[in-house]
Amino acid sequence: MTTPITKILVANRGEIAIRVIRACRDAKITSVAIYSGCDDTAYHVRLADEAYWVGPAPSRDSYLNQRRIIEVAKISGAQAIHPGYGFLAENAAFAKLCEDSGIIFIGPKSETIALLGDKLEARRTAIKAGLPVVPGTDFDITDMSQVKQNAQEIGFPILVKAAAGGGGKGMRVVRADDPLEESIASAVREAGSAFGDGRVYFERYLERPRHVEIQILADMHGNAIHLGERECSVQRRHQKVIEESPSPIMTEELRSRMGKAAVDIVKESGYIGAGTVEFLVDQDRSFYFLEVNTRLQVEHPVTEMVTGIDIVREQFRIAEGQELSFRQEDVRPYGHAIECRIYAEDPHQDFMPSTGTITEYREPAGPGIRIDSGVLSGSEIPIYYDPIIAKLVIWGRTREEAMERTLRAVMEYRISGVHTTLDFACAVMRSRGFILGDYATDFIDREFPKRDFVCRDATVEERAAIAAILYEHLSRHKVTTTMARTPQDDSGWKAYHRARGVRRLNGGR
Amino acid sequence: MTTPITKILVANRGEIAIRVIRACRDAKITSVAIYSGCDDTAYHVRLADEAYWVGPAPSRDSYLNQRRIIEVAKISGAQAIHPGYGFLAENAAFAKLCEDSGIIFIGPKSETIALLGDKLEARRTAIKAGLPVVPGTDFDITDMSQVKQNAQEIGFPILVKAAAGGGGKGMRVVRADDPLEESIASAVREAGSAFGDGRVYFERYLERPRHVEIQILADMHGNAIHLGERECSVQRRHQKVIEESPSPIMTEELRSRMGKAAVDIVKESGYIGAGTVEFLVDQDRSFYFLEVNTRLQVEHPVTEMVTGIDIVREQFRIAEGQELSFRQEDVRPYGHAIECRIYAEDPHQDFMPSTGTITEYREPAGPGIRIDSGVLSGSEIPIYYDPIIAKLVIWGRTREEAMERTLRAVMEYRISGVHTTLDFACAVMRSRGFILGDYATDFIDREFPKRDFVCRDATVEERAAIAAILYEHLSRHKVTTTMARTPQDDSGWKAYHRARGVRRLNGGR
Amino acid sequence: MESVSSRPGCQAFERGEMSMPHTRDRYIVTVDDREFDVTISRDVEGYVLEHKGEKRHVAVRRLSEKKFLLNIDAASSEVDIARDGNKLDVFLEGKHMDVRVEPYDLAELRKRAGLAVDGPEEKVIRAPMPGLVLTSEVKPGEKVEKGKTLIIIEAMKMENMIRAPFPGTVKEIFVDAGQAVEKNDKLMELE
Amino acid sequence: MESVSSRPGCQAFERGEMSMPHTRDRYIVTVDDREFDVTISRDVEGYVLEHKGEKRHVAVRRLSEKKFLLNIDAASSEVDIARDGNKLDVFLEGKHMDVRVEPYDLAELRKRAGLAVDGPEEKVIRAPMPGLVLTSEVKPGEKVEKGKTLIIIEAMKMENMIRAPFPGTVKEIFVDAGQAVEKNDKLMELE
Repeated sequence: MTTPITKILVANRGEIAIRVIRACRDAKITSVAIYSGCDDTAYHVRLADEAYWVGPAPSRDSYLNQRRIIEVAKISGAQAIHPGYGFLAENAAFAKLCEDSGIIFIGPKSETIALLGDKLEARRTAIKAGLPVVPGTDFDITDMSQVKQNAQEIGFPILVKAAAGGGGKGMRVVRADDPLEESIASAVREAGSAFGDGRVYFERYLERPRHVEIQILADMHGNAIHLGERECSVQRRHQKVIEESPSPIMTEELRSRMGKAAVDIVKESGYIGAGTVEFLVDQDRSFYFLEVNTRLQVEHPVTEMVTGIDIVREQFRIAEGQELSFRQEDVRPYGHAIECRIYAEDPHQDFMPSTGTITEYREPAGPGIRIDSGVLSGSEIPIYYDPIIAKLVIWGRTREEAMERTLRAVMEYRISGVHTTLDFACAVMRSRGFILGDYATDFIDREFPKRDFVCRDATVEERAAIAAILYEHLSRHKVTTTMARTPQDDSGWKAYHRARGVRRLNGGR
Repeated sequence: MTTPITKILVANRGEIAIRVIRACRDAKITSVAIYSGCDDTAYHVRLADEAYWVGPAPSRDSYLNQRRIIEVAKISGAQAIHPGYGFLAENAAFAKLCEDSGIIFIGPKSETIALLGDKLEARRTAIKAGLPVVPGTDFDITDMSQVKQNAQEIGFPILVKAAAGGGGKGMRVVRADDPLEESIASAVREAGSAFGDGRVYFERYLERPRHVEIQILADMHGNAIHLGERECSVQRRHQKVIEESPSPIMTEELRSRMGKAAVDIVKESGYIGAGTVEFLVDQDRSFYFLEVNTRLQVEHPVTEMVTGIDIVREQFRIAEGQELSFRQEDVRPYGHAIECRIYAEDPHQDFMPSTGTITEYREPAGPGIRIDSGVLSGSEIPIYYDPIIAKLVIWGRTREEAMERTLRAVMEYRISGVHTTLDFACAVMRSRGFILGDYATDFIDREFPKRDFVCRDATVEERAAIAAILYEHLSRHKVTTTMARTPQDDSGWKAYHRARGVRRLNGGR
Repeated sequence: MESVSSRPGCQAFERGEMSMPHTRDRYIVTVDDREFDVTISRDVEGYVLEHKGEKRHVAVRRLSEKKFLLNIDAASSEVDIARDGNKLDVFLEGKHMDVRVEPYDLAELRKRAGLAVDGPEEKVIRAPMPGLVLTSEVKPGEKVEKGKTLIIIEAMKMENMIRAPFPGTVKEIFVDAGQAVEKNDKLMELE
Repeated sequence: MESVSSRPGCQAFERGEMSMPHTRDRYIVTVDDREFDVTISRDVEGYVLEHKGEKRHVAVRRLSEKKFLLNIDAASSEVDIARDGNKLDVFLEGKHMDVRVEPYDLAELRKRAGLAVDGPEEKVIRAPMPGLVLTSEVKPGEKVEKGKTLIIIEAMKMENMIRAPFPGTVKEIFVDAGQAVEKNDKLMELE
């Protein structure tokens, strides 16, 4: 039995809200945006068919305001809510509230989210489904006096993880001589602030694993399909920044084993919807179950680019009770895709968030480029939310072509007003480890031990000097630029180029 | 023997110059832009590595200024010139000048351009290669007193075509009761103005043919490959506006026959480079050779989207003397692509060009969208050149998905300051003929006899009325919008939405 | 009113708002050829516009000099508005519309006086774009049908036929072949 | 000078140009940590900038208030320049650079007086972003190594460690846990 959906409330902001709104347009579904006090002119509000205010800027009062969001869904007549990622996307209580309110939550059932959202329960489920797991605790840390002993039992280095976690928040690597209690306290605080749940636990920290994940889709009719892998090892602050597909280490054989493992846990958990099964892969290409993300991932476009499948539209189909629009054998990845997340952060200052107004915003374009962005010229990057600006997703026939195009796109992108991770993306594309495909989750530490993400042309400083001198010189001589059209008025632009024609230059770059 | 190219002069402007500059970036080739007096801050100038002024605004003084362009190539140290389309792209004399100056012309040899550029010679070559042709004259029209008789011999309706023509310029359909001499005179003038060559000739005008073309690539090593077809039947003023691939009428068998025919004429003419063999296809799926375009076509991205092959980079490879990077059997088109050319024209005023400043320019984005554009916010559309703003190229897994995404993109696009053909593209996507794939070159006349390209939401006028009233009302009451921050200052935006939460609305759209 | 944060990153949200007095007014609005008779007032929720008994609740926010974001019964619309003589150019969903707003009383007076909203009909043919006059296809005194080509202007390398918008007689021709014209330059007068 | 068309579509090309007198000046420019000693003059071709005997021919065009298009020996560069106190923020190829321009004579005087371009070294630690102070990890009087975490600020749901840029002793702490701070607010003074 299928329930046609004609109106969807998108319970998110920024690029992912826009991504879902676009899928709604394609599917001829009316989209309803919500916005906080500081987002009333945000791009997702402008693009949506309808828009409702849900509360003041802080997310707990707006994008996490469950009752208000349900209320807006009812007022607007939306039959379904798409949570995007983050915010309420993996909140079992909210999924339950939707179910109880007769609203379709576009995601797995609330009990599946609860089961897999608890990272410890997820481990148990994985073991039951026959998946290999990393050694770790199967309890959360409550007794701070015990932590040293617990850690030693597992063996340093350990990884402190938020039980409710995701996105690297509340996560800390602790080595034998690090201050363990301080790290845990900080992780607990961060987890509490991010998820409203400060529980953390330990896992053995694998030193140089690769982070490889399998995208899955499962409908209500028992079809569970995987769309191949994404390689997500390039991380900062334990958060992915650059992803690609296929993984440089992938073989047909490994893909089919990992794909099968992902489908196995999907079936074991009664999973319905889009999701991602994350694995760590060590240098022997052994893989270990890490967790299931019961949501659309930030990096889903990487898979869309190589498979041609619109994952969000498949989510809609699943939510309507339809069958998936294809079978496992129809999934034939072609070419190579790379995603660079562009954050408002300063890579030269330890990826410190950079707030403010984007004074100019101009996207690159041309063959192989897809940009999922959440901003426009004039948009502000508020302090309340994730500082993601956009996702640059590049496709090429080969990995090499995808890297070439990524570099071109990064150079062409213009974002002024805030610092961004564009420079970082550029440096990664030029790094030996990335070019060779030989990297793991310690990529940044190995490749950029000094965090010197220098990427630009050697003449950039000279050109900056020339620009600045002209600027100051002209101001100093009190030349206004608005008094144009006097006979002597000439920037040299034309005269220069007429004369240039007659003799050979040294310069250029 | 291969000649590595490290620097290319791009002898064009607008979107195609940018397309080629991007390919240069990908290939790590330095790009040299040229610009006329009115393009000194144009986007192609900003994106290129280097830029040289070549003359005043009128194209004959700048973008057609052959000696100056060769001079700039030498000054800048460019080994090769890419002509884009239009301007000097199919000018055999310019290709010859390049050859004689020791500069690689990225295109076929000058004699091939001369042979196939003369539409009458091209006909003879096609016949020699065994291709079917449309009945027509094999002489150009010089004696105006004879034209009536010539036309009657071929049989009305006839099509007057420029021998040096392309892009619909200098082309006229003449029916039995139309003023023949007036049409010819007008065609001669237009051809003279566009090509500097006023020769025209007649062909039998097929009433409802489809215009289907085959993209080919041929290297210096005897490899000639076709990349499948593009359907280009949606035309206004005999100029393509919307193209797609595959053609809705294509079968595997027909594609392979047309592909073979295209490769045959390529081989017959000793063609080297990228090119397009154009055919008319009638309702029985019989096809007739029309002409060979010895250049990169405006609509080449359609083929790039379905094959994944970067045609411009293959042009570079061919020019360097390398072999093509793939074989015929590697070309496996996947999915469906649609291109909508966005012109600064008013579709409601018979596609009258609309000049001026683009006050706001904001591109759509998201899955399946590629935009090759030549403008930015603030760009001017000069009267001197083709009024093309951008090409919206959409990919979908199926034709239906491609159409859905095209509609979404058209709705999301914002271009203010000039009229555009966005409305037209939208109307086409919603028209019965296009949706069914049942259309021919008379598409516009059949589908929109009244040129009523109405496409927007029924409430658009009501919303315009509301916006205007608020605007006038507020001005009338002398409310300035800059004096904000008084306690009473409130747009109603927040209060409105707080209150909206408590009761059900009727409205929305 | 809800208290709003003044922290950076959210300041936009206090800028550019429009206040208005609590009045009630009636207007006649003409959008292209369609006429609306609308009453506007303010209530606690924002603005209320009433047309033929149907109410619309509207919130408005100025995004820039000419750009507004409207929320009409929750539906979002981004609108550009520019004054163009005695009318407004409203750009919405890719469509440029000519909109005239008249206070109801004035519109009534005008109608009673039998005047059209545009004043007397324009008999002057103007250049729809800048370009070069190629030829004039008619002569002064010549009678023309609606749709007859009057003048050919070349722009963007295309020949653009300027046709008679109504039947009439050529009174005067203001341009010669070969002459460059700007947009809105007078080309010809019919009568 | 070449005569240029004033027809619409090409007007941009006469606007926003910058004129300058035919003088010759010498400047010391500091880009991040690199110093350039540059002479600027004008010749018939445009501007000539000379650095260590190498000449660059430059044309400049203003695109908007803060945006310039440079052509340096034919190479195109789009540059944003904004004044930020006594320095310029130059944004070029995605990179923000702090640039200081001093007339040569002034720079010489300053150097002879033994002054750094920045004046006395800043010992005050400022907030690099707006956010919420979570904890202060040090106490007044405490000695700190370079790199020691001084204060943790939460912004965008992330904890951001503010570390000591140099070794020193904590002189004064200006903020308390739980306090909201703006960018550039004083957090702490070292000595």
